[in-house]
Amino acid sequence: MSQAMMTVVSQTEIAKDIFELRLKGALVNEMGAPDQFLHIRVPGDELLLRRPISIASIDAEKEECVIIYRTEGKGTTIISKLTAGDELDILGPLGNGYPIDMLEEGQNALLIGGGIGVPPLYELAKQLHAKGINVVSCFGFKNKEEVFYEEEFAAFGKVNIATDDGSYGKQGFVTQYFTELDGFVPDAVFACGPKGLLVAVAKTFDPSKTYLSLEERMACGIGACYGCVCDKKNSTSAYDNYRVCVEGPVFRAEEIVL
Amino acid sequence: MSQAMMTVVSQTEIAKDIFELRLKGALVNEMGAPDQFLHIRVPGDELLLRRPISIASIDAEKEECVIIYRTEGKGTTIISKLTAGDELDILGPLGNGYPIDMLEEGQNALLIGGGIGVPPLYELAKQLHAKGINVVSCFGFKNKEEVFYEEEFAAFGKVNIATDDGSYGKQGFVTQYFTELDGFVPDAVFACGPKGLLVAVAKTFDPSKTYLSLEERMACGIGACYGCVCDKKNSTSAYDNYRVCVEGPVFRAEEIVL
Amino acid sequence: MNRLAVSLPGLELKNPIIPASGCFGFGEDYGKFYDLSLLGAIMTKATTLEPRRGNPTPRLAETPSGMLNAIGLQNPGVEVVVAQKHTALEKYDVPLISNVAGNTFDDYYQVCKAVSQSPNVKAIELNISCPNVHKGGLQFGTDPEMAAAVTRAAKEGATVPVYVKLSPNVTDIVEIAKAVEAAGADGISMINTLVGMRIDLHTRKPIIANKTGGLSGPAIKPVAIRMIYQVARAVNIPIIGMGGVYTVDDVLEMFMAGASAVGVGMANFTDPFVCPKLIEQLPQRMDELGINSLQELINEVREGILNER
Amino acid sequence: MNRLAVSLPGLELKNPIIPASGCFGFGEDYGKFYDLSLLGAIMTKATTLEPRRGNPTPRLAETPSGMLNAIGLQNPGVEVVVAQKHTALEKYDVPLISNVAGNTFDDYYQVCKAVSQSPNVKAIELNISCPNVHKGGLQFGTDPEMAAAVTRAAKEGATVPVYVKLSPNVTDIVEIAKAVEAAGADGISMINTLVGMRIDLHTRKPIIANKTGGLSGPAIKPVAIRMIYQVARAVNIPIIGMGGVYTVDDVLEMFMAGASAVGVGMANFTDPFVCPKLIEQLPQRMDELGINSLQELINEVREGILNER
Ligand SMILES: Cc1cc2nc3c(=O)[nH]c(=O)nc-3n(C[C@H](O)[C@H](O)[C@H](O)COP(=O)(O)OP(=O)(O)OC[C@H]3O[C@@H](n4cnc5c(N)ncnc54)[C@H](O)[C@@H]3O)c2cc1C
Ligand SMILES: Cc1cc2nc3c(=O)[nH]c(=O)nc-3n(C[C@H](O)[C@H](O)[C@H](O)COP(=O)(O)OP(=O)(O)OC[C@H]3O[C@@H](n4cnc5c(N)ncnc54)[C@H](O)[C@@H]3O)c2cc1C
Ligand SMILES: Cc1cc2nc3c(=O)[nH]c(=O)nc-3n(C[C@H](O)[C@H](O)[C@H](O)COP(=O)(O)O)c2cc1C
Ligand SMILES: Cc1cc2nc3c(=O)[nH]c(=O)nc-3n(C[C@H](O)[C@H](O)[C@H](O)COP(=O)(O)O)c2cc1C
Ligand code: FES
Ligand code: FES
Repeated sequence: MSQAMMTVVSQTEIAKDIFELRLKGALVNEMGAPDQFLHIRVPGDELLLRRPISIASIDAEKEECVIIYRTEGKGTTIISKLTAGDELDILGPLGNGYPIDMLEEGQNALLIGGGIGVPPLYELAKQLHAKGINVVSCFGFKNKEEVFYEEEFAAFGKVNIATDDGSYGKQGFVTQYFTELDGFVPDAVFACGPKGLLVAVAKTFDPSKTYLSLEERMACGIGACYGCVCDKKNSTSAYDNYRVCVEGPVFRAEEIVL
Repeated sequence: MSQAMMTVVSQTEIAKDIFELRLKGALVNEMGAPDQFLHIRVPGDELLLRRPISIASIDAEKEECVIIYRTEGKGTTIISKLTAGDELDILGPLGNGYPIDMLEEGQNALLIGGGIGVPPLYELAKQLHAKGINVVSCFGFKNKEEVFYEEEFAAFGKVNIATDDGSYGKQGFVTQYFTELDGFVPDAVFACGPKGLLVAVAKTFDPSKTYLSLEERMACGIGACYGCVCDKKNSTSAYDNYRVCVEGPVFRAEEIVL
Repeated sequence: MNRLAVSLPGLELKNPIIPASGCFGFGEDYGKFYDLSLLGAIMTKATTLEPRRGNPTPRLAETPSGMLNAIGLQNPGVEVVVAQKHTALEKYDVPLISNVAGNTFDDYYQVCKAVSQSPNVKAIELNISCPNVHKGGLQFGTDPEMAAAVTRAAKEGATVPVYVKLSPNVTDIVEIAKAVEAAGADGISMINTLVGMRIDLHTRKPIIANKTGGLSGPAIKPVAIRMIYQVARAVNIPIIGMGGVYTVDDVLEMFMAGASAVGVGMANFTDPFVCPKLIEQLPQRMDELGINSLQELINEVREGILNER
Repeated sequence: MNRLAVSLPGLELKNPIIPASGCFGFGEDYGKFYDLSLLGAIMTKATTLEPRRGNPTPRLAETPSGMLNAIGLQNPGVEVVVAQKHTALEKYDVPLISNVAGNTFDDYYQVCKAVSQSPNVKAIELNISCPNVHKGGLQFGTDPEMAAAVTRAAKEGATVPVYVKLSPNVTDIVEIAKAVEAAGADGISMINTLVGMRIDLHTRKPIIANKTGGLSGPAIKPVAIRMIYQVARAVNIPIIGMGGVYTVDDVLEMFMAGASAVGVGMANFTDPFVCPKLIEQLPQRMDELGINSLQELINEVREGILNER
């Protein structure tokens, strides 16, 4: 974890309001676990809080990484205007990321993503695939326009897509695939997306094998301000909880109260 | 007076920390009197008050004008980074500018400028010269590095320069030239610069023929907020004063209390 | 139906956008940029009994996302205001809310009486962030009893509804709001500026000649929203909200906190067209947020508040 | 001579830069970025008698040039703080200023007594912006008598100097400052956050779960400067200034207003290295402004104030 400037290699709008930003810099050497995140200072002095964005993929050889984000408000909109050669002040990599060590070759991993929760799963899929683990992905998007990275994930295994309006894949929630996995029994489930989706995932799958990536509003991003906490399940202490930025963003479903 | 976007044609650092910015736009058609000013919105949403900068010269044919400014703080520093093609949100032209109608061909005009008070006199010199009025200029700068536009003014008449450290022209205040005008008796005196200089000018020359350009901190720039006032000389009213942005920035020395 | 119309005591407004007092003079200057009839209303510059010269300069300083001002209530006095300034605005189809200031109860009484005479003055905004000469310069607006007393004096003089403009520089704004409501205020306008200062590092002295100045702009918006939210839950009279409004989102945030109309101050300096722009942009943003009409939004927020009780 | 050294009761600081309470935890996290011995001192996270879980999330929201927080004093309680957190910082050559919070006089007494035991705790910062359970939740810091009483309770427990941290959410901060000085405070720390709110336009509810939050950052700097300026003219004990410090110019503006050291809060979130950067950049800016040493600047400002009287 350090603070450093990274250089924009390229930026592409890969779906409606969804941007893929490729960054280069020595910080990449510190990146490892899938779904760690970067805490990004928005250029200009107007916005003072950094923006947390997950690392979507890492290319250690080229010292490059990719982040994928949706333009939500002012900060991401400003970042989306950057072009090759621009610099970004980055704090990272932060957080713990998805664990994969507990899985062995030939085992099954189910990836579940909703909207902008999909990209953080990409580096995970890549690493799982490289390890010989079978990957099935279930992704939900709002509509066809916002679907992205389907092909990229298809390189690692089957991809099931649902859209809210049925304009692509099945119509409705991605949760409908949970009962139609055709005998694919996951040894681990990895999910990232809106809170409602995470709650559904936690209810459906074995909470000791289910890994959820949380989002909380963050200030410091490094554990000092206690702004981003999440309650521990069965905590006996009167004060204890997890800081999403340090102990998370990924937790086993059995550890936390959603 | 309107609000409009103007396009940067070019920007040059013409002396240490002094920038010449050429702007293009239909707003130029409204510009006339020398030393009106533009109220410039600093790009980005960080700085909310506009910056008042005088118009240094006007090229009506090309729909271009030039402003010259020193990087003082954040706002002018941001503006100094603009390059050709960038846009600026401009409110203007504002204020009254120097009058020249009272002068006739063959009469004498003395121009006195201190530092960044020099550029507003340039359009004036041009217009006076075009009218056949004899122009003599006396300018004070901090040091050689900060001297600019000497040649430009020399095209219209004699230029006397003083620098604080004597690195160019005479050493000391520009006021020393006031007694060495070699028989040049001004029919009008025009001054722009720091308050100390204006006070000296007002004391030396006939206050009914001396025109001073004032600076005050401004908010609206159009007369609504009463932030930029200056006291009237011999005002009998309990509330009346001048608004530098509307009734100024140029006043006859006999009208105001410096 | 006009989706932007809002209705407050004395004020049937075609839209809720009102230039805030002191930031718009008596309209004449902005009238050169656009038709003032577009506006919901105009809050005029503070008017006092006698003419006032105001404070020495510098009167202004910039601050992060805001500014300080210490104009000092410069104005030509109520006689000239009524005879010249109000009448000059009669050509526009826009109600005036006359901002009234003073140093004594009698000042307030008399000015309220006088400005009420102008046919286009539909309401009074009582600026109680003024030092009370009888109480050693303590502001009227910082003590509930004084605030109530000055409200009563104003109500006696006024023949139009009186909106009391609350100062945020208090420990408990709810207490003041309740006091002025009990004293007969028809509405509340809030917030006035926070007291602030900037120091020049070269002279080591305050930049503003008056030393302190009033802080306005987006910087104070969270304080304004908090106070409007609290006061809306404590009184039954309507609130005109202000403090840092720059965008339609800011306008709607004020409504959701509990305001029924919105004042726009500093933003006029950044963009002289901000008020007509806000009026133009409101409907689209309301569509996006599922808001049929502002009056409906006011009612829904109000119901929510009553349900909380 | 160390140009940056400043001397305050209990605190001989190598420089005046102090991470503000709640923005730096107990140092361990920022200790991963740089050597904490560089700092003038560390103001630790609020410590209470019993462990506290704090408020539900969201606890944070961004605002123009600032932020809101409602952490709610989450901390493991004074026992763990003294046994683990303070000792973990002993490896650094940096004095701690322990931020103490509570809901009763006895809370303050006991926590002050306990934190005084840690050898590296050189002073206490008394957070009196806490609701007093005995007075229906009214904050200790908003009433001069209560503020004085809690100061006395703290002084009884403490064996190190006590700096009382003033809340800006009051009508008259000078009155509170005088009261705590009379009650034996060794210094003042100011300002804590302003109470603010943001509303989510989609849910129409406050973004922060606790509804209101504390506003900090550059937005509040003009209020901080004004209050420091006023209090410095009313008391004889030193002030640790804070509120929106991001740059060396902000640091020096605080000194010119009357501070003798400076707390840095929100800026740590924008730039984790802000404190060492400020320390590094101070000398050059002092050169430009003709300031030989900070202690000399403190003395000159102090003299200026005494001459005004
Ligand atoms: C660990 C983590 C990883 C994330 N990874 C991604 C990602 O890979 N791609 C992506 O598109 N988004 C991601 N997000 C969400 C992303 O941080 C927000 O969309 C972004 O901060 C919005 O900033 P803004 O200025 O555009 O919006 P604004 O609404 O203007 O932001 C205002 C403030 O709210 C905060 N905020 C707003 N929305 C969120 C949110 N959902 N979560 C946390 N803080 C928020 C901002 O950080 C800022 O402080 C992640 C969030 C977290 C906590
Ligand atoms: C009518 C008029 C004409 C001017 N013409 C020129 C010109 O042609 N060239 C030039 O270099 N400068 C000119 N100035 C001064 C120029 O406006 C300031 O230098 C500039 O606003 C500084 O902005 P900043 O953000 O760089 O500095 P900052 O110090 O960061 O500005 C902070 C605030 O103070 C105000 N301010 C700071 N200095 C001045 C000043 N001297 N006068 C008025 N407001 C100030 C700024 O507008 C801003 O609101 C003129 C000023 C006036 C009033
Ligand atoms: C330059 C200026 C002058 C002001 N004059 C007055 C005034 O005369 N009377 C008054 O009640 N408020 C006055 N105010 C306060 C505003 O009306 C408003 O309450 C405050 O600025 C907050 O709104 P804003 O953040 O949109 O500016 C003034 C504000 C500014 C910036
Ligand atoms: C996240 C956060 C937590 C805070 N926690 C505390 C606290 O526990 N005790 C306290 O006295 N002040 C606390 N504060 C207030 C700061 O110490 C400081 O007084 C205030 O933020 C103003 O400084 P700033 O503008 O530099 O942030 C907290 C501030 C923030 C932003
Ligand atoms: S963001 Fe500060 S503790 Fe997580
Ligand atoms: S700047 Fe507003 S009146 Fe001149």
